[in-house]
Amino acid sequence: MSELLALGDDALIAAQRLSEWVSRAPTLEEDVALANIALDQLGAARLLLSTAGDEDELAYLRDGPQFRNCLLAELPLGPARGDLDFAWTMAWLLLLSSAQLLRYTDLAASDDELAAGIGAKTVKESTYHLDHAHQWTLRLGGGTDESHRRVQEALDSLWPYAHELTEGIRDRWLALVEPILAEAGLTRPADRWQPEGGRTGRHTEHLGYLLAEMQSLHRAHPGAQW
Amino acid sequence: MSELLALGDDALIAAQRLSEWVSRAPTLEEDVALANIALDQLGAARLLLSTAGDEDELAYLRDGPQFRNCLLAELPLGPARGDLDFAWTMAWLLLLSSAQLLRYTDLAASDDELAAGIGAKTVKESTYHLDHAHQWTLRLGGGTDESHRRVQEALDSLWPYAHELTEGIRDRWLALVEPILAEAGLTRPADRWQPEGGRTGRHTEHLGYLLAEMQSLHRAHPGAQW
Amino acid sequence: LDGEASFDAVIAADQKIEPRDAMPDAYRSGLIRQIAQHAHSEIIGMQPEGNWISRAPTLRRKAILLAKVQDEAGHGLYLYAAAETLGISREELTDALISGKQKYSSIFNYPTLSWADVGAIGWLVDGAAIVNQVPLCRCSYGPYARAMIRVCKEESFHQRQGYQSLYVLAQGTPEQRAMAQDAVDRWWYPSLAMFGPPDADSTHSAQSMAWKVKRFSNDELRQRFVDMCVPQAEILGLTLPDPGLRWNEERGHYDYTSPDFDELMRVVKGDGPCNRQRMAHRRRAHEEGAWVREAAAAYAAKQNGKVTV
Amino acid sequence: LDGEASFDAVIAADQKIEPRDAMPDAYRSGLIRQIAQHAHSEIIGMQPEGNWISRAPTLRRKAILLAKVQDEAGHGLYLYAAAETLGISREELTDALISGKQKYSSIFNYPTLSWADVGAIGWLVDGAAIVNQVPLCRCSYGPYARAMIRVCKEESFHQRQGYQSLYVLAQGTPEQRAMAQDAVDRWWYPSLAMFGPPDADSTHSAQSMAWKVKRFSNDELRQRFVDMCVPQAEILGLTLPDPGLRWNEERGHYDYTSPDFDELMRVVKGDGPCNRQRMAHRRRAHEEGAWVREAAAAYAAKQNGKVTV
Repeated sequence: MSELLALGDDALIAAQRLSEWVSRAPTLEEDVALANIALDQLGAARLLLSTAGDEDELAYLRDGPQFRNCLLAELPLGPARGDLDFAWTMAWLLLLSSAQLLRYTDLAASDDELAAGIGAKTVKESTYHLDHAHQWTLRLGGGTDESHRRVQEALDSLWPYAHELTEGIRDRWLALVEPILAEAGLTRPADRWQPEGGRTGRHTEHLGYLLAEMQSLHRAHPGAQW
Repeated sequence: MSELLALGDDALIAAQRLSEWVSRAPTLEEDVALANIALDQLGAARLLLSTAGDEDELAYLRDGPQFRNCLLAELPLGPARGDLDFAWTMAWLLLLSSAQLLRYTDLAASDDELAAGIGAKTVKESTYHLDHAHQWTLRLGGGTDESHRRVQEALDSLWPYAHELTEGIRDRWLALVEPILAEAGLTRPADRWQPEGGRTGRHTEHLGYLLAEMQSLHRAHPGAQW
Repeated sequence: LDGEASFDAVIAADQKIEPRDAMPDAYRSGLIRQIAQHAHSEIIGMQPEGNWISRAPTLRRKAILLAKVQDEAGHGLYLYAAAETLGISREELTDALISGKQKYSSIFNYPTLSWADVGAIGWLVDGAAIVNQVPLCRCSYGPYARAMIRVCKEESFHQRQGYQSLYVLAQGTPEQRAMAQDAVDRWWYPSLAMFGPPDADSTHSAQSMAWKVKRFSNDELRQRFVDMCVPQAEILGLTLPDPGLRWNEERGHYDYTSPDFDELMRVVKGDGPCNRQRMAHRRRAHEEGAWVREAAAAYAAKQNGKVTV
Repeated sequence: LDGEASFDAVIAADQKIEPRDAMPDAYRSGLIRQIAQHAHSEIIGMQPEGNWISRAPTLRRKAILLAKVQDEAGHGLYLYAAAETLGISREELTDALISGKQKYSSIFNYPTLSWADVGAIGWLVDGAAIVNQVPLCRCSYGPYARAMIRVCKEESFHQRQGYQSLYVLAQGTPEQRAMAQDAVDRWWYPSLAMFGPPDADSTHSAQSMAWKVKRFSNDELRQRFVDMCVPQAEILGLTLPDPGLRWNEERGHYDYTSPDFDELMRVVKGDGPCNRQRMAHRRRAHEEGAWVREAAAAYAAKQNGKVTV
């Protein structure tokens, strides 16, 4: 079940990053949408982590090297980057949710009944997440010069991290994402640098700070009930 | 000895904030200087906290409401504000170090031998900190239009927090700071809003995040030696 | 029937005024002010509670809190929509918040200093909001009344969750119990102040009552809230920080010490602990989001074939 | 004596070349490159260790780490000063770092993922730096040799502190021990790579040796480092992650598996885990500090009576 743990960690860390946006989105509708996607990610994380153990022990009592999420999930989004760059977040969500959709689709087709059930639920949600990112990619890619520049820059910076994210599903993933980029008038970045390590616990320096904050209260009260 | 604990908490939290600047200063000389001031604050904190108990238990195992530092000390500086506004940090250091100099001067004159010894050491250091802030206040106040605007804005925003910081030493403190502002061509802000609460454990929302990060490793390994 | 007579008849019959109905200008502008303030409060209210999402102590509590804060954004949306039916645009409403021209509830100018504050806000702040808002479900203006029915239903749910969360802390470790008590100590008086100034000093109230926008006085609602909280605090095993709190057999109500209305006025006027922080946060999100809103508008215009070069 | 002969004589006599002495252009430019790269490494090196200052597990360790990172900034300053004696300005040096024209040590393109990395960097990275740098204290260029004496003294101190910190972890709880071993696993090969490519592939080296800038080959220094580390690892009770490591009686040295020099070249060329992050961090600090440097310059000019309007 180590793949479920990896997917669970992706969803957990993504939920944490997305929820940093709460009360900071460019529109009120988007505050609702981002919170909703964060909630879905959190819900998926809980289902997936529970297949591997106690969800809270896994979320709150592991150290960084024990987490198996891909590096993309842990990269700082707008708030933790010190800016509120919505284009960065939408490019991130496009790469992440498209890969999640494929992974969850495979899960839904699994022989394992538990995994298949989780897959069926999460496929629906990530279809919505991808659609949301898709719509915004079109708006930003085709909106103003500034929005086009920002979303292209974000895509260029984030693209290398999709290497690790799409291991084993690369072709299907490209078939999903490349048409969206073309539709949005964006240049598909070249494949060069391929950072990885998340799946073996070798993360970026960002994860430690995310976990320090996320785990702080839980760890300050060992054994307490909440 | 609760005054020593409050001064120790001021110094500890100030050290934590200042050390966030490391590797981010506008010049290499200033990287050295800010690290040096952070080290002095940390050294003072260790001496002062040790009068009240075990320095590490006090630093790492108290929750926010048990800290007694003034609100000014915990306000985010450049890095945690999402910018690297050096003017903000120098205005902050001017207000803080001038008050610390007066408190430490009083400590040095204390009948308590231990307190007097700590005062004697820290007076020297905070004289240097104040001089550093003073020199930069002159440079920023008298440098360019942008630097003048930035340092004045920072001063206007931070001034209310000096109310709590200078309780009981207000007149002496004004006598120290007002001439520096005048020399730098800066307007001394009016006394209106007077936020307080740090001395009774009612902090800003910023302290919790600072402590979550600072205490994370220590709390993740209860009882470990380092 | 002319406009004024028809309006008066609808009010007298306890029926609803709808957007296209004639209504006095003061009725319209008063409602806009009230609904906008209510919407702004939901928006700003996301901040103090949002402050604990990243640190929620279990994943279940994190999900509950995230959902609650999302609901607040949703309430902001319904309420802006209700205000828009009175002929004001979202943009005007947003600008009025950002510029400080319109207010939001002062309760959100206090900081959330521990996890227990999330529970205390749910219990006390949402509790006070419900006491204030339940009568608004019968308010004479249809869209507001209907929005309030939905808001109140969700708020009741939040209030029960907050109470339950605080109950767990109150039954927990000594540290959790202390955290819960400290939160109640800090949130009690600001919650009482949510009902506004004492009736003697309250502006707007008489006319609002006549128009059936408001149905009870500030002090009536405050008393109702106190009477509700005292037995709940007993079940929690927490102490409300008012030594003057006692049952008055004669009145059939609890006597209590009034909040410090001078403090309330200082906070309303901008000098609470977090007014500057809350406004700076909202302004920054608004400003940093400007290019996104522009891009979306430009894209929509192009899609509609209204390309401008 | 003409310039060239005098330079050769000083080198032959094992004496020092000083800034005003004649020297071949290639000697000057080679030294600038080397000293600059060394200075840049100190500057960038503040980042990976600085990453743990805020989370240091005791106040004593926090003070030690903060002082160490401060020393790195100080080393950057001496080394820039040494480079400046060769006729290049601080601004040119800074621009060469920011633009990527000059390199810094690739070791700093790896992340610090746990507190144990601070100890491992002290032991292995500072250890390797010392092995590289001790011979530079006898380098033919006087200002560089003198800067290196001071740098090496401080580096030795840091190396001992790092080793001691790692020792405490290795003797600590199972989690601390695992943390220490994981750090050594990650830092061992990048540290071996610090000595540069194998002698067969090393550019610059022969001429550097002749000019007595460099005194030992990359492989000689790497071997010296391995021989030094093996017994230290035994005392720590930690395993160096090289199954090929064994004492070779005949050579009187430890045999070891060479680092993956293809990986080293990828990191040198920009594709290590943190190259982009380190450069973005440095660029941002430089850019956000521009107005401060301008203000200081404008103020100094006014003070010197050179006001320009």
